[in-house]
Amino acid sequence: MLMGLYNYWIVVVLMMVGFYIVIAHGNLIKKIVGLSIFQTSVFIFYISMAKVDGGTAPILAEGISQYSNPLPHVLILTAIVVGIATTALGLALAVRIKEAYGSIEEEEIQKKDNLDC
Amino acid sequence: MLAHLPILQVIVPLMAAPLCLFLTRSRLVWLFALIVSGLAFLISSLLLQQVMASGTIIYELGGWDAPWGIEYRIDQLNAFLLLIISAVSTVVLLAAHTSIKQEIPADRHTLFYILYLLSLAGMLGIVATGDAFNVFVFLEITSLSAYALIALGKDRRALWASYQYLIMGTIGATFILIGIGLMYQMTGTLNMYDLSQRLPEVAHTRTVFTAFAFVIVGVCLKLALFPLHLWLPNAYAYAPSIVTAFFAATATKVAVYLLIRFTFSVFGLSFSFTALPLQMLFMVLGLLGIFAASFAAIYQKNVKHLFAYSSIAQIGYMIVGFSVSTTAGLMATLLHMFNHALMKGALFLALAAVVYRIGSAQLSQFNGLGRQMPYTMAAIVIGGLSLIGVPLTVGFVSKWYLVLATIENGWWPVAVLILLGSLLAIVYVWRIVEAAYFKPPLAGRESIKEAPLSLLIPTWTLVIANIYFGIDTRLSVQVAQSAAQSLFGVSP
Amino acid sequence: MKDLFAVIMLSGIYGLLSASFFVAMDAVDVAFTEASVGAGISTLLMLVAITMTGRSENPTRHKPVLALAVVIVTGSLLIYGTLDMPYFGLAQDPVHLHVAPRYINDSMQEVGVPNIVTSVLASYRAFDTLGEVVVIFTAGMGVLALLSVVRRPGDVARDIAKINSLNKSMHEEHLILRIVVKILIPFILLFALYVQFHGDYGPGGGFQAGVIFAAAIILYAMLFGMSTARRVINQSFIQLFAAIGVLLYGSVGVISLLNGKNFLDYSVLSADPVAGQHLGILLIELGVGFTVASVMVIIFFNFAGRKNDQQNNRE
Amino acid sequence: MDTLLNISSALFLLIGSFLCVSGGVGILRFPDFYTRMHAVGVTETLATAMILIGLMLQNPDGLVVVKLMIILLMTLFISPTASHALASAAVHNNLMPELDKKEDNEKETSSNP
Repeated sequence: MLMGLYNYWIVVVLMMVGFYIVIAHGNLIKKIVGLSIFQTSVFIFYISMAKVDGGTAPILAEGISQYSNPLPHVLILTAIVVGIATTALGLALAVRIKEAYGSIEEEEIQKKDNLDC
Repeated sequence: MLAHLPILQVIVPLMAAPLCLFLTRSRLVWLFALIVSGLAFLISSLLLQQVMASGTIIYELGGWDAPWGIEYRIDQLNAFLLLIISAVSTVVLLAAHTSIKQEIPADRHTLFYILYLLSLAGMLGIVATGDAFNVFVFLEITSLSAYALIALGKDRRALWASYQYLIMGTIGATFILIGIGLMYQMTGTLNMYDLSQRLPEVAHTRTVFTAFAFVIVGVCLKLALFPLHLWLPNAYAYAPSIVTAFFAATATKVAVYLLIRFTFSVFGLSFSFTALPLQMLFMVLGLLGIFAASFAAIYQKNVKHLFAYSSIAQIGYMIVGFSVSTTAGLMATLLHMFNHALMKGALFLALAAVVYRIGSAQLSQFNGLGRQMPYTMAAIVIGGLSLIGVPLTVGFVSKWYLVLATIENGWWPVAVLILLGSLLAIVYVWRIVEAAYFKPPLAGRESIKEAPLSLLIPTWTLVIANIYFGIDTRLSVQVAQSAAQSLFGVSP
Repeated sequence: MKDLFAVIMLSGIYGLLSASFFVAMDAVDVAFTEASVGAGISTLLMLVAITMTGRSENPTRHKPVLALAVVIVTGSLLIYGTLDMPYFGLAQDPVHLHVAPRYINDSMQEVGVPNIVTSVLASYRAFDTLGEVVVIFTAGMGVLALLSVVRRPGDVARDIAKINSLNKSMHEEHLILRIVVKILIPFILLFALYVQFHGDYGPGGGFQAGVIFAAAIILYAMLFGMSTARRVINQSFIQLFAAIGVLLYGSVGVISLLNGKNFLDYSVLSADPVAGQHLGILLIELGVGFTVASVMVIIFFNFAGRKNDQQNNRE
Repeated sequence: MDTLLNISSALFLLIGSFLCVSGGVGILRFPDFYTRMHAVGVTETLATAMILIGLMLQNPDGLVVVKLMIILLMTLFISPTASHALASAAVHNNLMPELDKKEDNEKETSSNP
């Protein structure tokens, strides 16, 4: 069981590291870094389930009969693009927030918001 | 062309969005977007007709058959949702030109319409598709355009609200992605119908259980179900009024749709409600949501905030109906989705008109508006009555069916609590009425005029729909009933 | 880590490492993308962002107990879920038995492209890819809506002044860098084209090519200044280009509609269905490449333009 | 012939890996930024070249050699340029080499007994 599942456990640990950064840290840029780590770990999860022992990359060639599963690769290609799109938008928001509030720390922004109300 | 309706539904707004970049004049873009949205509405009504007449429509994209390619699968539920979304979008767009002229800088107008059309296309795509991964892709189209649209709000708090929404939304989407991955791992397929065929074989495994949990939590984040609702009030309050009207009326409905689709169609009724104490959990969360959000709404100073909290409460009603998990309960939920779209659309459009005239949605600024903007305030009052659930409005219809469903199931206390929740709605609606009708106008405010017709017409369209569907319930009830029955596998 | 610069560099390294992991897992296409995105573009964007937001993080005072609890609950739920998972790497796993075998066995006859990932991406699941292009387009429009600055009348004059001073100082500042980059850029562009059109046979395709193409332009903009880059690449032109990419993709689908087939059914494009598939894949990959390249450039230009604008305001 | 190729390829690869490791040791052990960069910058270029040559010998005919040649050419261009850019950025930000600092300190201490 240890040998059969260890990679998933590594993925879970990575995912949780990213997830923790997102929810525990107050810095907006760092949150986005955490988010991208979180997403990348999910990508690793998909890719590792596509692997077949002894298989090769899914590009058809002579004399090879065992290929890894191409479908998760396709899904993850799409997901990577979605990830970078989110990152770009999040960073743009962070830049605007810095301009508007003069800070990118969650606590300070909350404080200023409470003053506004 | 009739055979291609399902794909046209999504592809028309999707392709129209980049085309907007070629039209530079704001008015031209608006007209174009309006026509496109109207077309989408036309298509969706044709689709609904087709589905009601001849049952589920299946459309295979790229000509590849189902589990290999992506398929669109339109049944009564999808068609109903498509109709709601495209109808609300069209009416809201009608008002958009006047309202955004004031709220968004001129050089962003084209971008606004592009993002609007993209999010419309995204929602239609989520609802129409029959492929689990495709849901994720279109979910992200909707969310990304939503973040940008919300950030277009004037107030700097709009930026912060949008950022919080981005973080929560992305976590939710990633959870859904994990859930889809786990399901795929156990079954080897991504097609929803195929999944529903293959999941029962592996239903006892812990992996499927985890997949279910992740999908549900992810969807609930998007749904803003209590206690995961924290992003919603600010996002709705600081977004441009038009955006609020559009999202309040549609976005949460899409999330409820996903919840229903995954629990009923993909995982199957027997799994969904036996694997977890889901019925109890959703009922308690729904009721808590109704009360917590209604109480919060009572104490809000900003009317947009107030209605945003009331939206969370209304989501609570939908979830209670869902948790009853009988045909009647589900039907009440579907009806409430339709009706809530109508009333929240009307209310937020009326608010857009108020903001257009007085530049603020603070409750303290509403004093005396009843005499100065009689039609707008009348719209708010009727919308509010509908929220409370007064007879002859749509709110009454759905609450009636909801109470019936709970009683039928023997849940007397729940029915009583639902009625109590409506009483709370009376309190917060009354606060607006009191300010608008029983307080003298603020000093220096005597010259406020009624909102322009371009805002009043769309608002009143929705208000009249509120009353019409409150009296003549044949269409909505019939569709909701057949959709609910088809989900339970009962042939109507 | 309180220094965000270090954090971002490390996350870039994480991206590169996961790319090499993907190679080890046979996912060459994904690795290519992750290397260009995770280690390239996203690191770059984050670096640009911290030049505007400041590079240090405030120390946190409160103990994030709640966050830790949420993470532990989620993590243990996932671990619990893994217990019943099919073992890693076995060929009998359900993933490899359903849908996937058809792609591996029949895609050569049905689509005629050796790279299975490309044939699934661009033909079987082409609609997902259309969605992906639209996501990128949405991000570009979103960044435009958030960051684009209105160019004031004085800006053009300032640009010209900057270019002149740059031309004078050309041989003093960054001489080596500028010359090497000038030599390299044509090769990078050539490589992008290779990746674009070789995607059928090897790893690569429109997305990766678009990113590489954009990287060349961004490199140019970084070394020769935004003012010069703006003269080379017209902003509104590149926006139209992003739209053209999506429209090209979509119109391939519409052509199939008009010919009475389902959306994105490429077999109508040519008399021979397999040749039609080939042509369709070529066209849509081109659309993807257009959109991705121009959106990446749009995003970078708007970030950098915003920064210039801030500097000008301070002056 | 094959064994000869294999042995020489292995030799090249080994040298390359050794250089990589020594560069890595250098980055940890050297005292300041410039010397560390020197350690990596110098060894890395050679190490990549060695490894690439080793790989070429593994598969001496065919398209692979051409591709590897192109990669080699590119690294020969890019790696020194990158080192240069890094170093000049450090100079630009007034980062003093450690040795200069020491001498300065000594001068100061000797002038104030």
